[in-house]
Amino acid sequence: MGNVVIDVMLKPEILDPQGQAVGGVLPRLGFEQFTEVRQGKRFVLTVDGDVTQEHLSAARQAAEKLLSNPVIEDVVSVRAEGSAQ
Amino acid sequence: MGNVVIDVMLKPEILDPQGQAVGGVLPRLGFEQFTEVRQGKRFVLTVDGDVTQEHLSAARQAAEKLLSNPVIEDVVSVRAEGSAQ
Amino acid sequence: MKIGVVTFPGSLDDRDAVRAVGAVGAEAVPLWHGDADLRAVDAVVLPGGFSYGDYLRCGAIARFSPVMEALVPAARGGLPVLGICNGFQVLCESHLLPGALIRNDHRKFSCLDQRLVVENAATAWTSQFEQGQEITIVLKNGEGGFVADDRTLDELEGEGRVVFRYAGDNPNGSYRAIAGITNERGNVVGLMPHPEHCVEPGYGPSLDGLPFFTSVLQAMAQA
Amino acid sequence: MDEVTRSAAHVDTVSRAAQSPDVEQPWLELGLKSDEYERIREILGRRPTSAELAMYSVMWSEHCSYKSSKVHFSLWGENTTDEMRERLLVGIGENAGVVDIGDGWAVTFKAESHNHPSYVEPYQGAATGVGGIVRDIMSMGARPLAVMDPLRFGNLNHPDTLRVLPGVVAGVGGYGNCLGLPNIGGEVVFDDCYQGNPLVNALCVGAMRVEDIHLAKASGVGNKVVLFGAKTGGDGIGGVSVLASETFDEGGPTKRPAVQVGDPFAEKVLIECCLDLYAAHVVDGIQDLGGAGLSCATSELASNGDGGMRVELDRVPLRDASLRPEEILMSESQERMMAVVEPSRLGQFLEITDRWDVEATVLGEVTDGDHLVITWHGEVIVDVPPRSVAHEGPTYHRPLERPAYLDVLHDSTPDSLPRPADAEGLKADLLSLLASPNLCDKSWVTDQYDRYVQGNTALAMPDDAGVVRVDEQTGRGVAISTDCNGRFAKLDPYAGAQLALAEAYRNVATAGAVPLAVTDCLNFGSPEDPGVMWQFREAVRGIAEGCRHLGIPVTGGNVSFYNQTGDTAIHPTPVVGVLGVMDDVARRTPSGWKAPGQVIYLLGRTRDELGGGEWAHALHGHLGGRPPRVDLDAERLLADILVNASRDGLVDAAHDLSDGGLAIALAEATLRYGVGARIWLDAVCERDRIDLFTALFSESAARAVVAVPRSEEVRFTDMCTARGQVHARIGVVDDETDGLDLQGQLTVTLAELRDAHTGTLPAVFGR
Ligand SMILES: Nc1ncnc2c1ncn2[C@@H]1O[C@H](COP(=O)(O)OP(=O)(O)O)[C@@H](O)[C@H]1O
Ligand SMILES: [Mg+2]
Repeated sequence: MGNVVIDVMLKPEILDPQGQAVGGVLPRLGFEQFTEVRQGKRFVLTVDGDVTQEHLSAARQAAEKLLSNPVIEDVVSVRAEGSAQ
Repeated sequence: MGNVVIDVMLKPEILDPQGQAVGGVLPRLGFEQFTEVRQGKRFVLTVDGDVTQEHLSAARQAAEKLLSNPVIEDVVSVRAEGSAQ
Repeated sequence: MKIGVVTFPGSLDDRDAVRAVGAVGAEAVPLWHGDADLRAVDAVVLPGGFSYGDYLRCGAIARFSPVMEALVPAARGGLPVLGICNGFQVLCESHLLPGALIRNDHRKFSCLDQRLVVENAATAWTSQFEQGQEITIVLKNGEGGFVADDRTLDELEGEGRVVFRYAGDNPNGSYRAIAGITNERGNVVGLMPHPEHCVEPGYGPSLDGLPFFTSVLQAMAQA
Repeated sequence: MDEVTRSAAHVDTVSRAAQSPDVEQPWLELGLKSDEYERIREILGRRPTSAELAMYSVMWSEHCSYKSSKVHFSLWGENTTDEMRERLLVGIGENAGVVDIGDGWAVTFKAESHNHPSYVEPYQGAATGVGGIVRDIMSMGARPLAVMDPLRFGNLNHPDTLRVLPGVVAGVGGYGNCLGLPNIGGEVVFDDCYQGNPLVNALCVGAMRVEDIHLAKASGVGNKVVLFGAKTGGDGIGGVSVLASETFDEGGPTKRPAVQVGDPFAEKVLIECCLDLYAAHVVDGIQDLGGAGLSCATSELASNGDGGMRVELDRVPLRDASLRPEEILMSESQERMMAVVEPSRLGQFLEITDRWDVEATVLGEVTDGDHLVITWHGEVIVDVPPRSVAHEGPTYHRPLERPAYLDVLHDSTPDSLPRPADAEGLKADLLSLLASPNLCDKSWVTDQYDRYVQGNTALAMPDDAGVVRVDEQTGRGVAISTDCNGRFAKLDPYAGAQLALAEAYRNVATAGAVPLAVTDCLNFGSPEDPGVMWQFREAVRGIAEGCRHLGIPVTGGNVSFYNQTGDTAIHPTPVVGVLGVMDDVARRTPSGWKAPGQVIYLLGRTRDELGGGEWAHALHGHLGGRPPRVDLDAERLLADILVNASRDGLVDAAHDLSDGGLAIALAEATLRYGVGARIWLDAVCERDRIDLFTALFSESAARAVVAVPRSEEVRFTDMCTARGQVHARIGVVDDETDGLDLQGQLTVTLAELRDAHTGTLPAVFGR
């Protein structure tokens, strides 16, 4: 079994209320070193056997078509990840 | 400016309705090759200057303390990422 | 006059929409997400709810349903379509309307009696309002923040396609306090608040939802 | 794990159990007592298999068997008269009680607790609490109409409250909103006693035609047993991993989440699917899967039926293929139901589940004989008399003892607390009380709940009761309120429980509905503490006898024990829900006044009763003395007056008096629509021989304020006089007055009222 990992983030110009909220709480917990926080989504797609180029290109298509909305989001990466447990 | 990226996923034994919903549509869109989909969160924390070991260990603490709920989630990775745009 | 009301799995306000259609004397026709068949209706309402659970993004999965495959070209051809809340999100995901809806800026679901200004009383769904009229209808959602890039926003403003704007405090961080918009032709309207909850005395905060439905009856009569 | 290892060799079968009587079994770790384990052996005539042990241990747990509380439940029956039974279609003992509300409509409602899971994981704990009670209502054959959520938290300013409350509220909303069920009321109460043990109670109400009531029973030999809904995972198994690790060595699955995660979308689809199944008349018996999962569903269905049942457990669709049979039996995976279906209707049943994309699996069938037999890949792993699992668990007569601290508490009356000496002081107390955590505006919470979905909501927060339409043609519908002041119950659990009942009853009548039936959710500390057990007994007796006095039956409820942190129990918190009926809910009475010129009347008598009240608690951190006197005759009369006045159009607004007394009721009625009032209380003070402070802050029961149109004033007062209802004209609605003007005493502007009322929760939880 292998995994394809897809990362999706809101475009930088789009307001990110969740990231902002996290960013607001961190200093109160003593973490002052982070200047900004953005929150995105991570999808792990499992395939039988090893991840092939075909899997990766199918995943890329799925990411563009379904997993992200191009009006507000960017697909920041699509990659194979070591075999699952 | 540098970024620390934190990935959080639901523990494997926890029901993931979001991933399930995505997994249910993919075949209808012609993607039959994915046997399971799990959805998680990705946080990007920005720091001034390069990412140091201190940043990473602070991020790790923040991940455990605030960004994940250890009852149902795992922090699957905390890593530095090339400098931001 | 026949107005179709679509039910997706997870639609919640479909019954209310049916009731609202009946309240103005039109015939409500249930449309099923799994059938690519509009059953010869004269207009369509996409109701509120959480289609397919809305787990990925609101409306993202509904967009690919068979009924939407039939609806998108019909809407492009001029069929009056009203997207309420989740229906608005589906219209945006389907690119019948520009922009997108994201998590409320305060990150909570909120249910309010909301004041709105009608900024365009010339669409298929708003002709029975006065331009500039203030109305109060129910707003209830977790992801009602309207966003789009500046060029799109300027275009919407410039072409008079902002149909409703929030009055008073911006309840969810929508850019330029936009509550609802229309397409170039004015037949497709999407908004976050819920007119279908405001059509019966004794239920809901007002009767300000009725003109939406009387407007489309008139548009259909003229068509 | 592959098929082979999962099947035969590693499974504890009935025949193996018969041959190996001396195998050590982890009954203690599973929470059984040695005599309970012995009883199981006696019932079976051998040692139980691991699967049987799993079933008995969950079904005989406090949560499922009511073993500490059951002996007190005879009080319900003893206090239910034939007259009270008349409208009761289904009573205590089924998934939920059902009452006849007229015109062929039946209504079912019930409350349940999800306290402990909500402390561990607030969002999911609360969400699955809502999901569970909704399935209970569905399993009666009803369409769920609305939910409510009585909540209790620790100190508002404790950091843990900041973790628990937002999660719980988001969970209640996240699940209920997504199901499309309006939330029409509840409670938000703060008290230090709930710090390590918040209470998350959830109530659901549903309706059906009288002839469509369904019951949880498996009868008809050859009928199919169908499991449908979500796949089964390792959710909420907790204790069974003990069993697994005792029985099996290596190679087993490792982690089993004690937390259940809800999928409200799956439940929404399940609701619609069930309603289609009911409409098609293809369901013979039905049961929801809640606590104890399949163990409960199979044993209860079989036990309530007239035959036995055979189930092939290996057919259960799994989310996690490594689950062992005993884990499958105990899993509390959400969004599942079990139905009994005649073979000739199975095809139609499966067509409907298909249309909704709901997975349905035939697990087995109803058999003759009286055993529940469960197999795993052909081998028998359970063979038990189902009644012994579901209904014949142990019962305890636990020792009761009135706690000694009560005398100390009773002696410490609020009389010694400093009462404000002048108008300035009264005003300051009024505003602080209005801003106090328990009396402040709760919209930070309630705005997160959809109160409009389905379009049938006629009244919801912040009014006294939630009111929903049942029949769209006639407008017939129901009103519900839930209440409990735990401090009253601490001072006197009998009176406290009756005051909770009285308040909920009064709230329903205030909205204009005729009270009809009662549900409860009894939250207490450890039953092993004789003091707690005494509180419990007193509270049950209070509710049961109170109901008899009011003539409305208890139709069901829930018991939650072990609500304590260390040795310290929460205040006894018997939450009572009352349901009432209205011919046309569009005529309901809201809690605020709007029309200038209407006359304000205070109904009921005021005594100096501040013990356990909000003034002593919020302003002085004091708990002591006696709670207000209970007068159920007065409550009955008041309810009658309120209902008749509403029906005849004699009142346009009505608000009951409870926490914080008259001062808070007047402030809330003013704030509701932002319309002011002039008030004079001299006559009331003189009549009741009290001072202004007492008139404003006492919490005497059986009182309400109403706004009467001038044209109806004579009819209204004539009715009160004729019926002997104590009433006093205390003011007039006046939109020229900014806020409240207590003539000759003090004025409070609308802005002052609003600032005090609305600031508290946002200051802690943000916008
Ligand atoms: N957790 C909650 N969920 C829904 N409604 C709530 C909740 N808490 C309070 N409310 C609503 O807010 C209003 C005020 O609550 P409360 O002061 O406790 O009412 P009362 O004193 O009449 O019982 C009521 O309408 C009540 O139903
Ligand atoms: Mg009340």
